[in-house]
Amino acid sequence: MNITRHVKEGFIGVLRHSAMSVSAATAVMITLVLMSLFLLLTLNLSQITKNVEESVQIHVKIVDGTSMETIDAMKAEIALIPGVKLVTFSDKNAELDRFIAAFGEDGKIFEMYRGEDNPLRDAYLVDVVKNAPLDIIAAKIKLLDAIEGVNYGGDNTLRLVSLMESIQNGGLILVSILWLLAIFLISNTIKITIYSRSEEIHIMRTLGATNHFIRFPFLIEGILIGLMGSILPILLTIFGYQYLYNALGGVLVSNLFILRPIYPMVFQVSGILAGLAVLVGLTGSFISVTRHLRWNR
Amino acid sequence: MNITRHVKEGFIGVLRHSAMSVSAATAVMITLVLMSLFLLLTLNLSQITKNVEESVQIHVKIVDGTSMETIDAMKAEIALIPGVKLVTFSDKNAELDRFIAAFGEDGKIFEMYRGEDNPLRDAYLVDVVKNAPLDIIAAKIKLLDAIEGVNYGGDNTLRLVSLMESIQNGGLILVSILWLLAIFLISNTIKITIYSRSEEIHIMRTLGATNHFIRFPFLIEGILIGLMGSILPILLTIFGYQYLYNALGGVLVSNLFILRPIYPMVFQVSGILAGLAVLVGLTGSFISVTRHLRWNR
Amino acid sequence: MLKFKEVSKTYKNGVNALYNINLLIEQGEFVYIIGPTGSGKSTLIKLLDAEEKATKGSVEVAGVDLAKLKPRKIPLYRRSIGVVFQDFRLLEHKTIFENVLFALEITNTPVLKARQRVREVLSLVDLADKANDFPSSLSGGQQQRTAIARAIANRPKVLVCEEPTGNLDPAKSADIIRLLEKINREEGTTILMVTHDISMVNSFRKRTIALQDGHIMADLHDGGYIE
Amino acid sequence: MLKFKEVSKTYKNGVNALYNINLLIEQGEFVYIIGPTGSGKSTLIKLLDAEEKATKGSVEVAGVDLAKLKPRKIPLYRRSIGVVFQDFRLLEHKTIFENVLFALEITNTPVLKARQRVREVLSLVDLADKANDFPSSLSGGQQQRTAIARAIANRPKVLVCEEPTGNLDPAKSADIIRLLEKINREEGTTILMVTHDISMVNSFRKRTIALQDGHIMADLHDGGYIE
Ligand SMILES: Nc1ncnc2c1ncn2[C@@H]1O[C@H](COP(=O)(O)OP(=O)(O)OP(=O)(O)O)[C@@H](O)[C@H]1O
Ligand SMILES: Nc1ncnc2c1ncn2[C@@H]1O[C@H](COP(=O)(O)OP(=O)(O)OP(=O)(O)O)[C@@H](O)[C@H]1O
Ligand SMILES: [Mg+2]
Ligand SMILES: [Mg+2]
Repeated sequence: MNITRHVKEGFIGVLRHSAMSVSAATAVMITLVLMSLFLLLTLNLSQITKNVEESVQIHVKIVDGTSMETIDAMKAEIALIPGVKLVTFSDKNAELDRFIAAFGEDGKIFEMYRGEDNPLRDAYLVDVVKNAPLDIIAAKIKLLDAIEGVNYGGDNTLRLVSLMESIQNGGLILVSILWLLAIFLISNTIKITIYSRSEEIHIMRTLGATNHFIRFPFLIEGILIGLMGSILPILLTIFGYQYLYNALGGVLVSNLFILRPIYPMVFQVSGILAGLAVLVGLTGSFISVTRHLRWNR
Repeated sequence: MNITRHVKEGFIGVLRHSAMSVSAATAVMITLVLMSLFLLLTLNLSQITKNVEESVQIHVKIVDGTSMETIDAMKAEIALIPGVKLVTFSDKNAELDRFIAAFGEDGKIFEMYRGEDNPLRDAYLVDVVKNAPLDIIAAKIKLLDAIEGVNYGGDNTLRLVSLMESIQNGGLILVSILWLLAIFLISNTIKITIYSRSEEIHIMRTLGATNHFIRFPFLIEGILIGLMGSILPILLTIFGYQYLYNALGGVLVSNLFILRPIYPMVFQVSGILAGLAVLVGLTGSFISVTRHLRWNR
Repeated sequence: MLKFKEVSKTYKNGVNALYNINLLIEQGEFVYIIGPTGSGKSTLIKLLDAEEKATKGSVEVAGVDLAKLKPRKIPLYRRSIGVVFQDFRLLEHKTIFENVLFALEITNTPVLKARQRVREVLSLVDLADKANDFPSSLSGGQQQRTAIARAIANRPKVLVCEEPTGNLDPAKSADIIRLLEKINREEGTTILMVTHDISMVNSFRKRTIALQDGHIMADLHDGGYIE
Repeated sequence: MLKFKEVSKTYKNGVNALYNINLLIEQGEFVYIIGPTGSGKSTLIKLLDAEEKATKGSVEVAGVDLAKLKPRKIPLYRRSIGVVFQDFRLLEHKTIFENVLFALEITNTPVLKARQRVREVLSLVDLADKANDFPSSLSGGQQQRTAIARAIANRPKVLVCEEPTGNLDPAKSADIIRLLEKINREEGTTILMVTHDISMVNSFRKRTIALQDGHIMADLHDGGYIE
């Protein structure tokens, strides 16, 4: 068997059927652009969901003037509630720091409350385990003695967390479906391009070429078309994400969601795209050439 | 001109090139399934975003024992803050109702606090206009006299609202890109199928058929392939959404997000899919037949 | 009337297929075009068919100057001539009946009349029993006769045949020639026939134009015995 | 040695192309197959080529029973025979050189030797100057000679030619026959030639098998003058 010959034939085939090759590569390209978009989205979503989940915290305000013993005792009690991961005490002063920090530059004006006038309360910051029932934990804390208020962001936090999770799950399902569809689309396209070559395949068979001999150059063509189709999506992935990342300053809407760093993600995604294109181009042409070979004697 | 003849020819064309037609229709099908998925998602997202935005509320607790005059005066003051749409007073008792309601069946146990023992406070429920700066409004309310606490869900509400909005915007952009890509993919597929018919087109031209005469049956074929490819996506849209809607009980994750009603949305989406398929099938074959006609004398 | 005036044809790859051809064929003539392989016979036909454009000179058919013919007008022109191609050019995915019908549909022949005419020409070339077969299940000679039936279906003013008997046995060949003679005689159709079949040229004598290397070598007005 | 034993062939659409054919052709013979159009000549060739299977009876070529040939073995078998098809079957997207080369690549001929052989056979059929053209820019006769060159490139034991001179002028036809005679004589190749060209059958006398409606009508061992 002469591999050089087959590879050369594959290249010639792509060139001589250029209109067809370009069309097929275009279809591959479009499909991969979609794939890339969704991969990048899902990867970022999973990152953001993790951020959000980690930032969920119950804020417990302590009645003014509670003794240190009670504070420590309650802290221990809270820590025992199922679902609670960590309880941190934060005194009035620290609370004002957090308050001011939350407002950024504008927060400075609240400095005047520092000291005796501080209207804030000592507080516990309660971190919970993943998927903990925030509302129930909050209600339980509220039943303790010297608690002035419990705040976990209410329904909206529940909503946010569950939304992020269902988006992430939905995204995963979607990406899996997309993989299947992309594979189907690409191999279907390559199948169509080979239909128009059935005459050619038939003649080769008539001349006494073995199936293997006929198939090999088509496999190379499939790989080439796949590769041709993956160039633009890869460039789009690398430079497009880079551009977006920089344009958005690495975050999605005002610091709330942190995007995934550019590297190495874009290279990983590019690798997946190229691999997918080659694999599907290869199998697509394998299947359809084989089918034509089976029809003929 | 004999339209019946051309339409009949179109049908015959699809039948005689059945393998090709099926392949092309499959590609159309896959593309439309994607389209349907994204249309349904975006439509629901915009609905859910609206729900979330409407449910954003600032909850203001009033210091126990504040006089009715002060309460009314503060209500008027809050109403004057820019961004505030509506201020509603809710007394301890009403607050307990809300509290209990929020816990559903489990909430019953809190009934024991009803009456004198009620640990809750009178409160204002502050509705704000769309996109209002929740944090700033909350801070301004907090500076009033007899306010014990202000709660808008904190960062997580901000996050949720902005996330929903950016998802919705992103979704719109994505769906627009998808439209373009779908159109491109479908017409590209039909283009490829017509390549293999170039010999046929050339012969017809040689026999003295006008471009119009050659083209018409191909347009019918394009429409038929489009329609064939849209059957499954339409069925999937109608029955799939119905099934999901019923399986989820009309909501996405525990009452927080209400899904769009099944009707008439599924029919609208189906109409869009069929229309798109026909339109793109038509233009795809028009463009590629015309190109073949231009190449030949 | 067919008129070639100082016609030359050079293909894109530089091959000179015809040099300075001058030729006049009157309406109603029956002319053989002979010549060795590669001498430019098919090229001559392609010029007549407006499939190729002359590089130099002018080709005129029934008053139409083919060089000046707008692409939009080509279909209309082609309906006035019938061509039997060397490679048949049948529509693979249409039956024999539909292949012939197609030529009549192009000219907007009413359906019933068209179907009637298809049956008529198919029995003229002795293919009535193959009407519903596809070209791929026909023998070479049967495909060739389908091409002939299609070319004559519209009763064109000019009929051009490339080797219409190349795949036929002598008996069938003679049948076809007699059919063409009848069409020529009864309908006044101008007939140009490219052939290699010297024995036929010798038995059915007609004006014979001999090409060689793109030049007209001989133009024997009464036919003649050619070796 | 070619052996047909009580072979019948009925196509899927019910057409009976061959009836009860018995035929024995020795290695090294040169045989004409003649017969009117549609008499089953191409079908006979398709059986030999293993493109179609006999409905009844057995076809044996050089000891291989074609009915029992596994699809996987067909390519190997086909390399031992060379076929010139009525419709040429050239690979449209390969040049003339590559078309002929393809037949040699199949048999794993070393590259240099293969290219050498391609040049050799192309000049045998007088097409050396068209080596780099594509089939579409060749005349009918030139395409036919390409098909001949491709069929003989591998020096097959059996050479089957369908109308190898159907698109050639008498002079070129005679050249081709002389070429085939030389191959037959020098390499001991069995040659089966389907033809309508009675004048050729008459001038180059060989064993002649006449088919009619799927039957063997005559088997003239010394050739003969046929009307
Ligand atoms: N499309 C083309 N492009 C380039 N060269 C061509 C083309 N068609 C024909 N030729 C060349 O022009 C010359 C004349 O070809 P043409 O087909 O007219 O010959 P012909 O007389 O019909 O021969 P035959 O009897 O073999 O059919 C040949 O040398 C051929 O190779
Ligand atoms: N694939 C096929 N399917 C059905 N019928 C066929 C097929 N091929 C040939 N036939 C029929 O079988 C008969 C014999 O055909 P064949 O091609 O063998 O004739 P032939 O002797 O080669 O004729 P010609 O000289 O015209 O080429 C014809 O009637 C033809 O219509
Ligand atoms: Mg020619
Ligand atoms: Mg035949």
